[in-house]
This record gives sequence, C-alpha cells and structure tokens, in this order.
Amino acid sequence: MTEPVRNVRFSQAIGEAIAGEMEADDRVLLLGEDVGRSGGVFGVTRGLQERFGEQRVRDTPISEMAFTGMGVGLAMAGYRPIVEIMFVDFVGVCLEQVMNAMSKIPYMSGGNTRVPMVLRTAGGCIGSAAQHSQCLWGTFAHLPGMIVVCPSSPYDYKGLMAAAIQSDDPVIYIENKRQLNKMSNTHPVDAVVPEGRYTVPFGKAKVVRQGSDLTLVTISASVGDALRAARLLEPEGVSIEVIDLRTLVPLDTETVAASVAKTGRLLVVDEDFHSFGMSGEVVARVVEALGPQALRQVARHAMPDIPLPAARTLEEAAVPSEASIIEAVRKMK
Amino acid sequence: MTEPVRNVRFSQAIGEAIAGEMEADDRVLLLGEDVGRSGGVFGVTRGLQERFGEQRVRDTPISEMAFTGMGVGLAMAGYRPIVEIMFVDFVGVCLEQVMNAMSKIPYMSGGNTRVPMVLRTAGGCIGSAAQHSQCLWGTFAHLPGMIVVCPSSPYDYKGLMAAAIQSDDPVIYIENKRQLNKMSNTHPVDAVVPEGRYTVPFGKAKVVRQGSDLTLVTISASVGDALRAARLLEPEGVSIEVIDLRTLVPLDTETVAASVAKTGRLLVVDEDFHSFGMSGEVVARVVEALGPQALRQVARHAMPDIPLPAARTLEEAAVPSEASIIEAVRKMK
Amino acid sequence: MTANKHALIDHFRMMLDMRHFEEACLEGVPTREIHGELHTGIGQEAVAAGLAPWLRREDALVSTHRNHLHALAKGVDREKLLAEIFERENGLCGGRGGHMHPFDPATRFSATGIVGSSIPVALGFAYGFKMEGVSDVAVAVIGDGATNTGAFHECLNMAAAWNLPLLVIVENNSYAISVRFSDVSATPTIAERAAAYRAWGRCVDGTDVEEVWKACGEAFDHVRGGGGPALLEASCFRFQGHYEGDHDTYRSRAERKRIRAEHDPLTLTEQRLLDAGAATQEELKRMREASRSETAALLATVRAAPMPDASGLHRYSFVGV
Amino acid sequence: MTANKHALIDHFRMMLDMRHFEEACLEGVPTREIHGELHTGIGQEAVAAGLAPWLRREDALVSTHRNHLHALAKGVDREKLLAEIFERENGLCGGRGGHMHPFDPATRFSATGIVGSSIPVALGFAYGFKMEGVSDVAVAVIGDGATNTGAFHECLNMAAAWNLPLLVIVENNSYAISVRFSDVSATPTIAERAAAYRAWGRCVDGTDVEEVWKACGEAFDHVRGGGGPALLEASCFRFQGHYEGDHDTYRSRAERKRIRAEHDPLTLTEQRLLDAGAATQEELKRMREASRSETAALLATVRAAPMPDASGLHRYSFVGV
Ligand SMILES: Cc1ncc(C[n+]2csc(CCOP(=O)(O)OP(=O)(O)O)c2C)c(N)n1
Ligand SMILES: Cc1ncc(C[n+]2csc(CCOP(=O)(O)OP(=O)(O)O)c2C)c(N)n1
Ligand SMILES: [Mg+2]
Ligand SMILES: [Mg+2]
Repeated sequence: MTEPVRNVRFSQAIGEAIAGEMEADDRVLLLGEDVGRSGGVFGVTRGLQERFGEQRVRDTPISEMAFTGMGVGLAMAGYRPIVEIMFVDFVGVCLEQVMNAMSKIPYMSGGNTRVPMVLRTAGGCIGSAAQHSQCLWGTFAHLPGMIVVCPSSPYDYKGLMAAAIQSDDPVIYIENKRQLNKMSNTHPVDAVVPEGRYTVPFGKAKVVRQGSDLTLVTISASVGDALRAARLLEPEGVSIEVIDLRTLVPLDTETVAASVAKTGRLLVVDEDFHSFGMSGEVVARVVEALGPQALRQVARHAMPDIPLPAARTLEEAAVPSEASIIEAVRKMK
Repeated sequence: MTEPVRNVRFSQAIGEAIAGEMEADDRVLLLGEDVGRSGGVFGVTRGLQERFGEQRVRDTPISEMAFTGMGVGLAMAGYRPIVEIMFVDFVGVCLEQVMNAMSKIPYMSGGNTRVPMVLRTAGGCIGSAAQHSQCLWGTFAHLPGMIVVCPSSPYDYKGLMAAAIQSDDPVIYIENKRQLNKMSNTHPVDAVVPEGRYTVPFGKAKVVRQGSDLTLVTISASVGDALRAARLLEPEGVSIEVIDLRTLVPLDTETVAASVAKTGRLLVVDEDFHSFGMSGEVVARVVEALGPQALRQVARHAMPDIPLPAARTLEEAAVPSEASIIEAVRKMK
Repeated sequence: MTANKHALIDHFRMMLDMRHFEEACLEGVPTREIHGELHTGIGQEAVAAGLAPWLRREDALVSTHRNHLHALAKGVDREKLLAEIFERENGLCGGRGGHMHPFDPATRFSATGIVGSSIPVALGFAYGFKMEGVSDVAVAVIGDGATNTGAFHECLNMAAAWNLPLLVIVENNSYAISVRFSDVSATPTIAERAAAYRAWGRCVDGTDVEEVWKACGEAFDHVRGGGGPALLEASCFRFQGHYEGDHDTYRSRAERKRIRAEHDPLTLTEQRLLDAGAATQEELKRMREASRSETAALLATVRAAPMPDASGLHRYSFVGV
Repeated sequence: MTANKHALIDHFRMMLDMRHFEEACLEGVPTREIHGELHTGIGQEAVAAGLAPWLRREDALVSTHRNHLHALAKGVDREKLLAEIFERENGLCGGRGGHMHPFDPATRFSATGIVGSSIPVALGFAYGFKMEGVSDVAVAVIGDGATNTGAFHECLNMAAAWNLPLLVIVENNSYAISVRFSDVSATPTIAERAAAYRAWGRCVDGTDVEEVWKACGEAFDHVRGGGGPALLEASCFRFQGHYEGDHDTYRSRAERKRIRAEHDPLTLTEQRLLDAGAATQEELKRMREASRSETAALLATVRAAPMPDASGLHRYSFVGV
C-alpha cells in the first residue's frame, strides 16, 4: 500500500506542521498580523484560528516590538510561541527583542531560562521592490544565539517547521515568498509532504544532486533554481553537485567541505545580499576546512549590494535565477 | 616651525571633527540622548551645545526610532544630521529607519533624493556584558546603501568623521568604547590629531605595518592590539604586515589582496562576531581576487558566536586582544 | 448645504481625477506592468481631496504604502507618478522606487512601505521648519493600523514636547489588512489619543469632502499658527482588497457591497452638487468623461515609455565613492 | 499618621536591607569585581519596598538596567543575586548575565539592559496569565525615560485592548541619564497617559513607602480583579550618578545635596517611626546595625566564591544542537 502522492502548496506544508504541533502540545501558540481571521497573507495559517481558538491563534496590531517581546515572555513562562513577522523586511521595527532577548537570554541566564520560540517570517523577491524583497538570513546568522532555518523543499518546509517548534532553542524560520503559493510538485526534489508529523534535523546540509566538477552551495528557493540550472548544464559536460544548506546556524561545513574536496570548485549562490553574509562565510569555512590549496576555483553569485529596484527589467537583472546561475557557472569554466 | 604634538582623548578627536564641520556648515546638526547638556556619555560632544545652541545640538528622549527617522527627514530637507545611537547594541529599536530609509532612499529615489546623514554609535567591549558590548559592523555592512566606517587611529577618528559629515551618502560611523576615553598617544600609529579641518577618504585601507610573512587584516581598536602583537612577535622571526581596513563599505580589497599576494598568508582579526561578518567577507574577497592557489594559509580570529558573558574571566577569554592575537598567529606557524 | 459651490465642484473634480488615476493603476496589474503588490485608495478620495487645498508647496508630506492620492494632493506630476508606478525609466524615480516608494523633492513628497515609518521622517521636516522659523507644515498621512506602532507614540511625544509643526492625518478605514482596529486597540477612536500628548485632536467623517476640508483647515490653522502637533482622524472605507489580489475574505460580501453603495465619496458629492443645484446630471457626466479620457491619454503616454535598461542596475547607488 | 506600625517597621527593614545591598555593590566597583557599568537604586528604595508586599511568587516581574531592588522585592535569593552582580560562577546565571541581566525562573524575575524592552516581555507573561485564567499579575518596572519608547505605547495598547493583567510601575526620577523628563516629554505626568489606553493610572509620591504601598494595593486590586492594565507613576530621586563613574554634571551640587537631605526615604521613614512612637532611636540604630552586618557577611561569602573558569565560555549556548 503506497501513500498516494499529495500535491499541496508550500504554504500548506508549513500550516500542517504548525497544526500538527499545536495539536500535540497545547503550549504552542501563534501570534502575528493577519494570522488568524484571514489565515495569513499567504494562507499559511488558514483554518488554525477556527480550530485552536483566538487565544492560541492571535491576530495582533501592527506592534511588532510588543508582540515579539510577548513571544519572549510567553516562552519564558513555559509556552512555545510562534511569532510571525509578515515580511523579513519589517524586522527593523523589532530586532531589539530578537537580538537582545530571544537569542541572548538562554546564554545570559546561564542556561536557567530557555526560550523555545520560533520567529516565522518570509523573505525573497516577488516584485515589491526594496522594502519588501529582502532575505536577510545573513543578518540573523551573524547575531549569535538563534538557529537560522531557510527551507527549500516542501518536505523540509514541513519537517523543519516541526523541528523549530519542538526546539528548546530560539529559531528564525525564513520562508521564501517566491515559493509559498507554488505547488509542491514544482520543486525538483523532496516534493512529497507526508501527512503525519515528522521533523528534519537542524545542521544537516543535504546533497540534493550528485556531481563531480563543481560544488554549488545554496539555500532556500535558490535550491530549486540551482537544480534546474544544473540539469540544463549537464549537456555542456559540467557535472554539478548541489548542496542545500537548510540551516545557516548551525552550518554544516563538513558536508560542504567533503564535496569541495571532491570537486575542487565551489560556487555559492545566495538570494540574500552579496557581501558580509552567507556567501562569504561559506567560502571562508571551506577554505579553512580544506586549506586554500585544496581548491581550484571559488565564486559567488548573490543579490548585488543594492536596494532591490522596482522595475521588472532591473529586478530580473538583480535576483539570482536559473538563467543567471547558468551564466555564473559558465563563467567559471 | 613644527606644530607641538597634542595629546588628546579619542573622544575629543571626534568632537573636534564635529565642531569643525558645524562651524563650517550650518546645515550640520546633532541629535541624540545626552549629546547636549552632558556632552555625551563619553564626552565626545562636550561644549557643543553651548557653542551651537540647543536646536543644533539636541538632547532627545529615548525614542530612537523617532529621532533616527527625524535624521532622515532632516537630511531630505537639506540638512546634514548626525544622529547618535549611544551604543550600537541599541540599534534594534530603530534599525528600520536605518535599513529601509536612510540607506535605501538614495537608490529608491533614482538618485533624486540624497541622504547626507551620519549615524554615530559606539561598539566594542568595556565589561558591560551581552547587551552592551557588541560591534555589529558586519550587520550594517551586509545591508546595502551605507558607508560603514570604523576608525582606529586618533588621526582617522577625526578625519573620517569629518569625511562622514561631508559625505552625500549615508554613513554609519562606529566608535570603539575601548578607545574613547584613552589618550591619543596610546595608539601605536597616527596618534597625532591636527587641530585644523581635514578628511580621510573612504575605501582606502592603510598598511600600518610592513611585513613579509603574514597579512593581518583588521579594523577599529583591534588595529592597536594587532600592531602591539606584531611587534612582540618580531623576535620570534615572524614579520607581520598589518592592514587597517578603516571602512568596511567600501572595502578596499585591492590593498589587502596585494599584501596577501606578497605574504601568502592571511589572518583576519575581528572584534565583531565571527560568523557571517567581516572575517568571512575578507577571506572570500581575497580568495576571489587572487585565486585560492595563491594563498598558503588562511585563518580568522574573532569574537566567538555567543552573547558576551559578564564575568571578566570569560570576557577575557572571548574578546580578541593583543595576547589572543599572538596566540592566533602562533597557531598559524 | 454647501458653503461654496465652486469649491465643491473643484473637490469633486479632484476626486474624479484621483479615482481615475487609481483605476488606471488597476490596469497595470493583469499586464504585470505593476508586478508587485498594488495598494489603491479607491473609496478614500475625500480625505486626500479635502486635504489638498491646504497644502502649500513648501509643506512636506510623507505617506504610506497607499500613497497615490496623497501624491496627487501634494501636486506631484501625474505623469511622472504614474510612470513610476508603471516601473518606467521616466518615472519619478527612474522605476527604482515603484509604487510604494515615490520621492519627489520638488513637492517635498515621499512615502514608505513600512507601516508607521512615515511619521519619524515627517517629524524631521517639522523640526527643520521650526528651526527655520517658517510656517510650513510637515504632514504624515497614516492608516489606522499605524497608530498602534511605537513610532506613532514617539513622534507625537517629541512633536508636542518641542512644539513642532507636525500634522498627522489618519485614514481610519477600520482595517489593517484583515485586522479590525476595534479588535486590537484600546480606544474606540484614535483622535482621543491626542490628549496623551496634550495635542490637538479630532475626528471627521472622511467620506464627506467638505467636512474633511473644514477639519483640515482647523488643523492647519492650529499647526501653522505654532500650536504644535495635530492629530486628525478621518474615518473612511477601502473599496478594494488591501492589495490587488487580496481575497478579502475577512469582510463579508454584504459588507463590501454596502460600503460601495453607501459610502462612496464621489456618489455622495454628486448627490450634494445636484441637491444644491450646483451642477446638473449632464454637467456631472461631462466632468466624469473629461477626467476619464484625460487619464486614459495619460496612461497611453506612460505605457509608451521605455522600461529601465538592465545596464542601469547599479546607477544611483553611492555618489561619493 | 501610620495605619500599621508593624507594617511600617517591616517596610523600613526592607529598605535598609536594600540600601545596604546597593552599598555592597558599590564596593565591587573600585576592585573591578563589577567591571562594567553599575546602576544602583539608592534613594529609590521606597518604590520597591512598597511594591514588595503585594507581589506573589506566581506574579512575574520584568525590570531594567536598575534592577537590584526589584529583584529583592520579588524575593530573589540575595546571595545568588549579589554573586551574579559580582560576576561569580555561583551567581544566579553563573556570572554570564551580570548585574543588568539577572534571570530567576524560581521567582519569575528577569531584567534587561535595553530601555523599554522589559514591557513587551512582561506583556507576554500577562497574556499567559489571562489565557490560564489565573489572577497572577505581570509587572513591568520602568524608568521615566522608558515611557517615551515605542514599546511603552504598543504594550499598553495591547494590554488594554485584550484586558491583560499588566501593571506598569514607573520610577520617575525626572532623569534619563542627563536628560530631564520635562525637556523631552509632552505631558508633565506620566500617569495621565493611561487615558490614551482607557487604563487605570495614578501618581504617587515614591519617597513615601506607605503611600507607595497603598497605591500599589489599589493597582494590584485593579489588575488582579480583571480590570486590565494599570500605570502607576512613583516620583522619586536617584542619589548616585546614572552609573558609577558618571560625572553627574547635569545636576548641580546643590540639587544633589538637597535630594539627599530632603528626599531620602529611609530618613523620612525613620522620622515617621519616631514620630509615631513606633520605634526608638536606639531600636532604629540596632536595626541599621543588624542589616549592615548581615549584608557585610553576605558580601564576604560572595567574595569568597570563585569566578567562572574560562573553559566554560561556550557552555549554556544552544541545548539542542
Ligand atoms: C512594520 C510593518 N508591519 C507590517 C507591514 C505589512 N503591512 C502593510 S500595510 C499593512 C496594514 C496597514 O494598515 P493601515 O495602517 O490601517 O493602512 P491601510 O492599509 O488600511 O491603508 C500591513 C500590516 C508593514 N508594511 N510594515
Ligand atoms: C533603547 C536604549 N536606548 C538607550 C539606552 C542607554 N540608557 C541606559 S539607561 C538610560 C536612561 C534610562 O532612563 P530611565 O528610563 O528614566 O531610567 P533611570 O536610569 O532613570 O532609572 C539610557 C538612555 C538603552 N539602554 N537602551
Ligand atoms: Mg487601515
Ligand atoms: Mg529616570
């Protein structure tokens, strides 16, 4: 008896994880703008308020500092809050509670206070220009004390969310807006979302495609783009190994280094800003792990260091895509 | 006739730059907590309110979001505001205006609106634990659109502040608390602060010590530590070239790469958090510029990825210092 | 009962132009000429139109994600504005800003897509005006949702403490996306919060353009006269979803229907003009037609303009380095 | 006129212990046992002491950079607290938190060094209490400076909108470091801002421990009784600089002298006890001595404890990975 293959939206995969954990543990609750009555601007939390009540699925005012801190207080009080910041771009109004409370209290308290809180937010570019298109996972990964999760496959979207909710450590979970409304079967790998509860562990990168010539490391929606690009490049005689980091903190240097040890060439693709972020860190980790002499070539392909322009023509020139990844690989040959 | 050598506090060097620019340009004004009547918690702005009046040197309430945004509005209105966020750790309450307004408006406006604003703040560790010891220059450098200045020498403290105020681009200027109360002659190089007005250009790293075996790249107060460490290591037969980056954005990859091309070995020292920040970026830039094969060894020595602990014993084990830099170099031999 | 028939006709014309402008924007959505979210002010025209006559060129206005009507009220060039919204190279910001981020130094108009963030920027203009001793006013237009942000409090406190010429106009359409103001707010009105800053505050029916015009007059008198900040709450109704594409499931069909039937400021004004004998059906119809065809011509012009070329991606970044 | 002499003696004892505790902290500064900034509550004891009797173990209290007295009021273990302040391994948080960041889950006490940031965390506790249907109260203690932060507004609005058991106690010592409240605030009092949230609000003389005690009683009655949030403003005086080492040039010598002479809650309470015949000079002296020597013993114990070993630097980071 094989389970029939379900085709669900990415948004639904997340919603199922949240529902499953809320069902299993009544300390789990959800706070955020539009998460309740409307079920979220991407429909992620649809139906949850009817099912779990207004107290556990709370529509908030546009008071991110207050409700993010409320999450911290609830976590300290023994709850497992999931706080939604609609778009990651808005975190500038409440970063304080993220960077100085949520992420630091576990350590500052000498381990006597845990903060089992999930900050859910959406990154990625869907045409809404500079203030609504950022990824910023590099920003969170630079600030110590939080797990930074950026899922790519439908399977992981659900499993990593479940893991985030079960985690006793604070977690930032960054969804990609480019994916949320898509169907799971549009993703090249791990497109099946089991109905039951399961988790995906943090800190284990996944080799989503085997290859021998080049190691392409990426995260979030770019994993799909990279896989498609790799397939299209195959006829040109380039065999690309694609690695999905899944979490930036912890960062699975081991898996990446092992691959680069084999291929000798590293390309990091990142939808987040180019400089002082993920791409530099991955390069540095690999160089440290293997020694520079073990590498033949290193390149980065990321969002340029400019505010994202509104015009589609410019946006397409800026955001890493299947086509631009192909170009980036070709440049390395 | 030689100018007699003045010995002033670092704080005074900054104050002189501000006073000089305020004198020269009445569009320059200063906003922040305690900048006026008390002259700043480190005395940087002492005497300025008496000299330039309450309107141009304004003590604010603890409303960072409002007065940072006020800086943006003033800049748009043709002023050249200097906004002080007392400690960089507090930026989480107002990052929004920094990341989505100050830094993005020049580009978003298609160049029709410039934001000649300086955000002054203090980083670095003086024993006040996790919420008062961060550097975070990596955080700002990751967000596009702002010049990121972290001076090290007394000469640069003054000259880079003057350049920041004169800049038509938005600037983050991060002072180091470890230095502010010190006398200029405690710094190993460029300790003389001329009385008149002068500027130091952005994006030009400085080779503050010549050497042949190892390129040590760093910024801010760690430049002094690195120079002292390099001198102490000389007898062991290691010749260290020390580079002060001065600004993270723009980053002077050229100067660094030229040095590493010569020495073959790169050590990045950073008082900011280790991961996803300056140290990774510098490594990646050099590897990209020279090709990995041009390097024999690469290492990073930075603040570990943990909230800074309160206890002195732990703090000393965490913060890069002269002693720990010596150790880091020895490990590379 | 109309104090000034000519004024009311002018208001009406402006509202018509505003409505048609927004409808022109709607046309850019299915074609993906506007390829991100689009927020229109359809239904809320009376607020912007009642405000417009009081605005001087030197005044500053900082608006929100729902900013087109405020831009028009401030006198931003219609073609450049529409071109920006349509992501064109000849737009106000060369297509870099887009519909949420129009900047026009000539009219001192700007906006932001982050809720609450317009107020601090307006405060900066207000501080400058006060320093200069001029009688210009800095206006922040915000939605009801923005009154629950911390920035609202910080700015009103500072403006009042220092007696700055800041006018905060709240378009209270009862919703922040799907969240009802009444479900997440401590007070039934927003204007009553002015007392916490000893500031001027009042409510007005934001669907009645003459009432808005009068209330704005009072508010400007207060602020221009050096009385310190003012908080004007205009209740109104958003006809469209929060953005184009919003399923708007949080409002019932009936509610949405009722809103359009009973609270359309254009219909209400037409009726008043007819009642006062200030215009005939025929004249009104001609005004509608004229406004519509002008806007159609504008749209055609904008559509003929080129998109930014990819080679210009890095232009407008730093000037000094 | 004292309602209850025994209560007043208890208050006095608590204030004495608080004063001596803070004085013990002062001893750690020149020795660099406390090697960062230190903020003490010397002069402000009556607020914490008047609050203490109303706090139940289940209540939560979130405090600020100036938190020691609130910790004592909440019943945090004195030795563990002092050890934490002295950066010792056996401190409340193993010396990781230090004086600005004590966390004690046993008494539901915590603090933060970021101004305004205590209120949202307290709001979280309040939300939990409301969900559970218990009568516990979440208390946020803040300074006057924190009432101008955005977090203050956001939290009071939410607490009132949802009728949460949040009590905000403001220690109004007229200064945020060097900045006078009156120079940067729209209203002369803070309590009057409660009206903007339709919340309970009042002022009290925070140097009079009995008045504070009474006012706290009213506030707790209101909040525990399900009446929603309350805002209690206690005016008081900070004797020391903002932190040890602060040159305190923003207050004149005369002002500082007058404060200590006229507004010391300990002296005021002593006088009242004497006037009421509740204690003799001799008895008061004995109380002082007893408290002082107990604290000295405590300090000695704490000083004998070891500092954290450098090998433990990474301990207490992530648990799950
Ligand atoms: C700080 C912040 N939080 C959330 C959002 C997402 N968002 C955009 S508009 C909006 C609702 C705004 O409501 P209101 O202020 O009433 O304006 P309206 O849309 O009704 O005109 C929200 C939540 C944002 N842009 N910024
Ligand atoms: C957001 C933020 N801004 C600034 C500071 C620096 N700071 C620490 S305490 C303080 C003054 C606080 O004043 P108040 O709230 O009245 O408390 P008091 O010190 O008088 O007890 C300031 C400005 C900070 N810690 N956090
Ligand atoms: Mg609204
Ligand atoms: Mg105070």
